[in-house]
Amino acid sequence: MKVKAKMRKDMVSVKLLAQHPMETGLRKDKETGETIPAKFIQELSCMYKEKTVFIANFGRAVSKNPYLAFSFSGGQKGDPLTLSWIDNTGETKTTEAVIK
Amino acid sequence: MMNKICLVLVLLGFLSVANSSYADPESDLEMIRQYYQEMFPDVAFEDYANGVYALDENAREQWQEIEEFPPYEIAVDTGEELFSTPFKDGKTYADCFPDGGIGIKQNYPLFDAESGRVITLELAINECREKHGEKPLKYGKGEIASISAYMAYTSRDNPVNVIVPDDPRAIEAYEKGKKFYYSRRGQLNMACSTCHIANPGNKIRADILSPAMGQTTHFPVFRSKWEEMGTLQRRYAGCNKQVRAKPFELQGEEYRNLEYFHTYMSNGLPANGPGARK
Amino acid sequence: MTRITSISFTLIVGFLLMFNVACSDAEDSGNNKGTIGLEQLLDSAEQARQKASDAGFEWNTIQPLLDKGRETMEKGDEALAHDLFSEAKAHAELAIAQANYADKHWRLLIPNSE
Amino acid sequence: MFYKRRLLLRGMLSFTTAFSALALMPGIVFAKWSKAFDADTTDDALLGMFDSKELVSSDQIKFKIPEIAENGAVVPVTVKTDLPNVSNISIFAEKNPQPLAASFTIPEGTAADVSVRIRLGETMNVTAVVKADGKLYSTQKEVKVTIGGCGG
Repeated sequence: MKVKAKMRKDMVSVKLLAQHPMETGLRKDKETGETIPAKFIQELSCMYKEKTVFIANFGRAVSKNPYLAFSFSGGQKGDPLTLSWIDNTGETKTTEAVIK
Repeated sequence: MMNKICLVLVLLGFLSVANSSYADPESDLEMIRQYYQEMFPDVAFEDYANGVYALDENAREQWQEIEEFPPYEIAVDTGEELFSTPFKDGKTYADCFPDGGIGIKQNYPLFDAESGRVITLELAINECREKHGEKPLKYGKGEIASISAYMAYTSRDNPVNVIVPDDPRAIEAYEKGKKFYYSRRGQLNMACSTCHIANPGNKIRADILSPAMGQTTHFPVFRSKWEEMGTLQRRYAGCNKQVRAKPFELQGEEYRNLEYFHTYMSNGLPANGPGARK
Repeated sequence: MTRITSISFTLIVGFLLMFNVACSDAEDSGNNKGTIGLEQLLDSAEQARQKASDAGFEWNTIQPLLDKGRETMEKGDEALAHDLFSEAKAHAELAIAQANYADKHWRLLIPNSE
Repeated sequence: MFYKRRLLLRGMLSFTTAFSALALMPGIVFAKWSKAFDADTTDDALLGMFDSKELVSSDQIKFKIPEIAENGAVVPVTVKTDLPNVSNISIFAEKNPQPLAASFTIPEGTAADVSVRIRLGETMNVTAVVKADGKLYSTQKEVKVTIGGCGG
């Protein structure tokens, strides 16, 4: 995940791009004609100091390499954020980012 | 001896071109700027670097949303890593380019007097690899597009500065690219210019056409349609297929000359690659 | 408006050309039936394709028509193979004409050229 | 519901790679997830998500989505509202095979202002639903999706 977390006034603005195919399970392989199995992020969350500040649940309609932007209050410059996703196959990814 | 004959032939070819209403590159540039200025009096010169988004407000808003966190940033990171990874002989890409390869994209393609060819950035990347004992990368997408994206990123805001030196071979390459741009081809009998000189701002099916001037500044691009990065020549191949012409080999002479002419048209515009397109 | 017209004009001219060639080919398609005639036709279509390619103006429609024609020929449908090869040859000849036209007149597409 | 989720998340965070305990988790998350996200009508998706399909149309939701999508595979969406006590923002694309595209949980202290990029298979109405003070507010816009195949 590529994360940009910045202080904007008293809010922490978080923007991220997660690298993920977001396969719907509806697409067919152009060459083999076989259906490409579904593989998509179901939940992406952001933790700050042991508190969940944001949860995104995705369906199959979220674009490839999902983009998210949100903001929360109470953050401090220099503090770490933890972002994690889990997809329908059970694969997960966790990324730490520092608030700038 | 052979060389002399070649030179004479080239010169003869050049002279015959000169006889049939030949215009030098500077006059072409002046003409094209004036032409678009008359066509779109409200569009500022610099804005042409944004391609179709200079003409289509609705599309521009969506593009700006994408630019909030553009998908090419991943390629820029990958490209930087690849760029700084040493070859087997310990050298890096930086050893092959002026200024260590940083902030130089705006000068490509360039005419190499020694070999008498047009050198695009992607060709230079692969020739650098081969010089240092590495296999060349596949053109069009993937690693080469990432490296090119990183090099473009370090060159942002530098004005495009393609030079056609006073060398008959360079002028010939430029003229060949120009002929390509203005020649109808494919089953649809369309030239590049049919869409991008004669019809920018008009629609082809549901898409608004971009002006030729400024088309090259933002390459390589992350195209939503591709869902990945691609180089300018990958796009040429796509355009050729769309008019149902057989595309040329990437980085072959035809497309390098085309890129030379095509990029020269954007001289003076800010280099703003890599870009994001629909 | 005039710009839109010019694009339609391009397309119409293209289609008319195709139509003409398709028609003229339909006339002689009855004469050359038989495997020998078919192979000759394939050869001449292939040569025309090569010529268009050498000129740098090959259409991407030609090779698929030739491929499909060969496939059809192997399956024994000579009439269809004949039509496919004729079509391929017609496309290649148009591409050659296009190349010749471009050589002579490409500068006409440059703005402000008379 | 939140409490349980947070525990799960915390559990998840203590593992950086996917194995062991994680194998158990998707099942639990999935049960809740699938009811709404697998529904093939907007009504069923609303019921799955909120146990209600009573929407109050509101002009206090700022819903930014293009009128004509440049590319249906990447449609930028922003939902923002000044309604108080927002706990959830969800986006429904009515003609997609599964209308619920994304659902955002907004804990206290997080702004009711999110952006995401979604896929739209064809021209359709897209609805933004905001849960505030336990009630469901919504606003809808039509997005035209064209298949150009040429541009850019």
